[in-house]
Amino acid sequence: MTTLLDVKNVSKTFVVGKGFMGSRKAKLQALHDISFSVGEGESFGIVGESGCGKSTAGRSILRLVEPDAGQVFYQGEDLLTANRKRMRALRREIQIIFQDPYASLNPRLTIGRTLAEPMLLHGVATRRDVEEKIQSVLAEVGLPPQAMQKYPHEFSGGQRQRIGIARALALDPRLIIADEPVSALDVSIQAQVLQLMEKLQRTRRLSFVFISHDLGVVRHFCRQVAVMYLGRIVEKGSVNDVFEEPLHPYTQALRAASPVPDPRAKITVAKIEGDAASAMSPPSGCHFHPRCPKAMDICRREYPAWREVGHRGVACHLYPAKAGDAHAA
Amino acid sequence: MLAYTLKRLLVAIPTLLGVLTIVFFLVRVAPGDPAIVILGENATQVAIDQLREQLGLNKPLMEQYFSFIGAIAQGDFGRSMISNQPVLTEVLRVLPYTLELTAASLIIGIVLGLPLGVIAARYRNTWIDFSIRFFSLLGLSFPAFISAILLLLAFAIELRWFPVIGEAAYADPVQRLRALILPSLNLGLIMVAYITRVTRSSMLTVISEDYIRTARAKGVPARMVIWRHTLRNALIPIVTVIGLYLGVLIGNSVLTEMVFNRPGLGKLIVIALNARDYTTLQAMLVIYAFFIVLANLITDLLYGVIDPKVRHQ
Amino acid sequence: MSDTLNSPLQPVLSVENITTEFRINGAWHPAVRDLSFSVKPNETLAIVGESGCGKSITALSVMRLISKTQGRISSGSIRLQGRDLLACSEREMEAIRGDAMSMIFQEPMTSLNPVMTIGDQIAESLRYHRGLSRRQANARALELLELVKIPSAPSRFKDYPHQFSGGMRQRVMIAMALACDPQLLLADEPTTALDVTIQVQILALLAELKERTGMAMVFITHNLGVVASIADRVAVMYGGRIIEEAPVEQLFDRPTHPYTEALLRSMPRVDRDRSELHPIPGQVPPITVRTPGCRYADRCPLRIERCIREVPPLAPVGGNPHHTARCWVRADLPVQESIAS
Amino acid sequence: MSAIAAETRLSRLGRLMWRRKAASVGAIVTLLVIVSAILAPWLAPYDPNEQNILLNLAPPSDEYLLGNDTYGRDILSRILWGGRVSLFVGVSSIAIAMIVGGLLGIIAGYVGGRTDRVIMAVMDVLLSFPSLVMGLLVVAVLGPTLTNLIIAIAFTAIAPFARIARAPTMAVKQRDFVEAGRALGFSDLRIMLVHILPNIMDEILVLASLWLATAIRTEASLSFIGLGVRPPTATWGGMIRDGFENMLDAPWLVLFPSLAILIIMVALNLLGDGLRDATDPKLRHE
Repeated sequence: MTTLLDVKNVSKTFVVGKGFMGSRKAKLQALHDISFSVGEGESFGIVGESGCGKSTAGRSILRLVEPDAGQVFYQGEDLLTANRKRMRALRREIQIIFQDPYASLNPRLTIGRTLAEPMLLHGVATRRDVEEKIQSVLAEVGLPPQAMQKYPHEFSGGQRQRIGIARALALDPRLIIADEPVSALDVSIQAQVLQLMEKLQRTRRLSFVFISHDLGVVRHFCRQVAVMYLGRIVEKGSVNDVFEEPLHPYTQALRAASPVPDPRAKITVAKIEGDAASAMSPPSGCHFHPRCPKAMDICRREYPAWREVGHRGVACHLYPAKAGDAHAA
Repeated sequence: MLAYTLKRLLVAIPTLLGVLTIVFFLVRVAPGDPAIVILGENATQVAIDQLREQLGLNKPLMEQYFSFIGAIAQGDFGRSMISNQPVLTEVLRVLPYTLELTAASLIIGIVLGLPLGVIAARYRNTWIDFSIRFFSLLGLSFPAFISAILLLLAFAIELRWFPVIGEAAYADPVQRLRALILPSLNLGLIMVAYITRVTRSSMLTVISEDYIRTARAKGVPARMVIWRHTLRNALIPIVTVIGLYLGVLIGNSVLTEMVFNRPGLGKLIVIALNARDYTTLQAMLVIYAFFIVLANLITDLLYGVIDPKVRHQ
Repeated sequence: MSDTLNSPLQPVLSVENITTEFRINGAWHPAVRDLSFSVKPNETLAIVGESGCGKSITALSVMRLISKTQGRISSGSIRLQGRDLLACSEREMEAIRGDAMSMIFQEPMTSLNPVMTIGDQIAESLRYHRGLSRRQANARALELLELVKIPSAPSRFKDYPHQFSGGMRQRVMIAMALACDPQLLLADEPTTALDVTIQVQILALLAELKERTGMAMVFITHNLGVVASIADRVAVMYGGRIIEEAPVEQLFDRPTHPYTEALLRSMPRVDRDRSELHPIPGQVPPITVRTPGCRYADRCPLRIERCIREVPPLAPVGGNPHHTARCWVRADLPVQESIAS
Repeated sequence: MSAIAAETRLSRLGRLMWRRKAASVGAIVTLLVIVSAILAPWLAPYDPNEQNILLNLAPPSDEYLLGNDTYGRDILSRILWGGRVSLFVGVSSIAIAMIVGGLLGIIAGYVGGRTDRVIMAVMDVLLSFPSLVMGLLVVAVLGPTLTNLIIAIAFTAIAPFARIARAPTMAVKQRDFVEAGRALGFSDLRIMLVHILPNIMDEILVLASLWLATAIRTEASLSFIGLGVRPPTATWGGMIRDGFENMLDAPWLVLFPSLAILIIMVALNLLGDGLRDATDPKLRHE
């Protein structure tokens, strides 16, 4: 499998607060040294809880958020150093779908206009054949041709999510960043949209970076997964390995806390106490140590280096580190 | 809270500087030579040159600008082009009249407007609400000089309840208080309309908040839900509108003072306008702006009092 | 748990045949139809369903918090320990809410009053319902904060909601709800807005508090995983009706109504390897659409003629009176029921 | 239950009346005033500036419906002509303020950062002047011509429009469809004009209808103070100013133009309220 996207050591710090006349600007480290790669036709999952930086990671790839450091190689070309013109051309290749089906469509434009605009702007379609192209992409996501004349408010949440997918497909991309694409939907609709995305992955040979807080959805849709906590990747590997036998205590807790529809697997005992710390003032050493049941002395002092365990990687002092293997990704 | 106050104070400084700059250049673009305005068309060239020298009009513009700012910073607002009196003296003499008028109308506005708005919201879409909204709409529609004229016609001229008095009579405190009633009612009732409207809409916004449902779910009596939970949260936009309204209030006070022939800043500014007394105009605009900046500052501080989130910033 | 099913205890809450309607464009449309259920002390009934199924409306109906200008409970009865709530005046309801029964909500970020300290907000209901002095109320409020395990509670007593995280705010909500030792707690999606690691903590806390106080709990959620963790008994709602009700193990072992079954099959599971998902085709009909028969009929693969014409009754499944479903195809035919009764 | 139903039916009726009727009455009256101002040359029974010493302060009569002023001019004709000035000044100044202020607000809200801070600081300065007094000074300095009046009033209304445009721009900018536009390679200008502007137009139009009332009021107030369009051109404020001296002998000199101002004010406020309610998503779903 050839690598399509290779994210290397990307970091991003946000400055929050206005910082007017001497007042202190607070810094929020949203991403710290994030590395992962996505193969052609592959779905790569990023899981984590709110504020862990998973959305920022997705947006960094598209440069909707400009990273401070690192590289994002798309087919060997660094997106972060691409000039404006080149970036515009590359936007055809990488698209994004969003969580909130109500906020992701312009309420003042008909679906036809929403889909036509990028096609015409990028020359994917001409005025003459644009309608035909729209019809075909609508059919592909399972919407009737009459949808063209309608406005977003005339559709249900699930249908809007299909429209959002159609818009992402308008430019015929090869990689899609899906930021919690089914989180706002009811379970039964969730499955419809997931099935649609699976079909598209097969027929169009699309690659996905699939961001979600729902381990079940990620397990279903992705083959590889990275677990994030407070701006860092703490564990990475194949979905089966990571969810069947999590290595990092945080992944273990996350897995244990994820509810399953089986009354015999009740989860009314909390594995970890306390809240996640704020990304503005992450704890010293390993960011997870205040909540970690297995915390050791070294965890308070030193952020654990990345280490390979079998086919997986994990950032945890519990596992032996190989020397000189600090940031292998 | 102290840091917050200091920060607000610091923000006010550039605003005031901006105000001074605009006023300075606005007056400088006036056509005609101020010296000629003061001395009249028939003045000799020598006299004009002398006055120009005296007023500093020969200096380069930027130098005039900085000396203007410097003077204001020291509290020197210049002298009237007409009476040659310091403008500040003249302003301070009539300021109490305007202040008492504004304060009285502010009190009327808040004391009547707030409860009316709350009642309209509580009985929303009933006839109580519709009547309150109707009167508030009327209040919003009246230009201050028209309502002043109507009040004057009805109560001072037809009914003779509140005779219009000359400036000399203001020495008598009873007379002065009586003379305050009509003008402050005029300004106050218009203000009631504004406050009622914003209170109503702000209350309605807050009533649909989740925490109001929480309060009801724990059995807080309906009255207390309105006055204890809703009103306090609804205050921020109300305070904002009252703060912003000061600008309108000042304009309306000018008109009211004119109609009721009342001493005050408004009358002063109209006299200065008719006499083309630019120094006075310039000084008064700065003073007005100063009051508005002050009001904004108070508004910001009130935000801090009302909203703990602002306080903890 | 299952021993509570057969216990002789009287139900704390019994809801019978209530219909709650809303006015949309001038016409009344039912959001909850002919709904009945009951909860006993120390029992947790989970009401589960997708958005728009009427589960939150059910809780708000019990609390009588449906806005008078927009909705009404047009029939049925709601009894809290035998007292008919629909006959109570608004003033009587104020005395009951927060005392004999209370409710917690989904959004911890917006459900607390931003300008009151959390201490005041907890003490408030003690002062209204128990007539405690400020000092007494504050002392009890502090105990409650400790009960819900807020770290260093005394120093946080005078803090405002924005100084708390979502999970901590939900704990404060629970403390408020439990202030007057209610017999019934209605929890409307209390963990939906929280991260899963926090969700477990809140679920554990609620389970523990229920055991300790013996209160009855109605837990509303859309998440079948959460249901499995917390419920003793489950009612599945669809289109304003309960379509299946059973003890939790039986529901997951033997989902009988085609909707319940489909719902379980459409959920991606973290404990199973990539498996085939079975989405439910179509959509929930909007409440403005009237159907004479089963609301699920047009999405149902087992649909027969009768489903479209007639609403099925809640009938026992396999002769088990504790497991009921509204289905002409899968539940015991009501003919038998009518013969039996 | 039936008591509740009756109460809600009544209040619903009231609400419908208020919503639909009041707003449409406002719209119709506004339209009538505009049409009568446009058609003033044909509608006015007399030349508004024709003096007739014999009719000095004549009360309303069959021939001169609203009476005559100090110079014996027909008040009805002058009110009709005066409406032209008020409306022209109001509409032009609000159009200018809407475009300038609206664009500044959108730019400030969309670009953010330093641009935002600079624009809003300047707006704060503008808001620090009481608008009527600012108008007074501008007209006094530049001279009381129609153009200067428009400039003066527009000047006082720019900052509110900038503010009202900025807040929803920032809200809309957060929404995913703007982000999607960026991901699709749309230019900033395109995003601002095609994707943001139509979504904030409601707010701007509501403000415009309410500020049109304010602008007309300011124009009348300036004319009343003596800084309106120079006589003998008829303006409503100017007519009231002229009539003020003779208020005791001939109150119709003041009353009729006052009534004209009030009518357009109430109509515009009704219209603005109706628009606001109609566009408020929170109220729409009741």
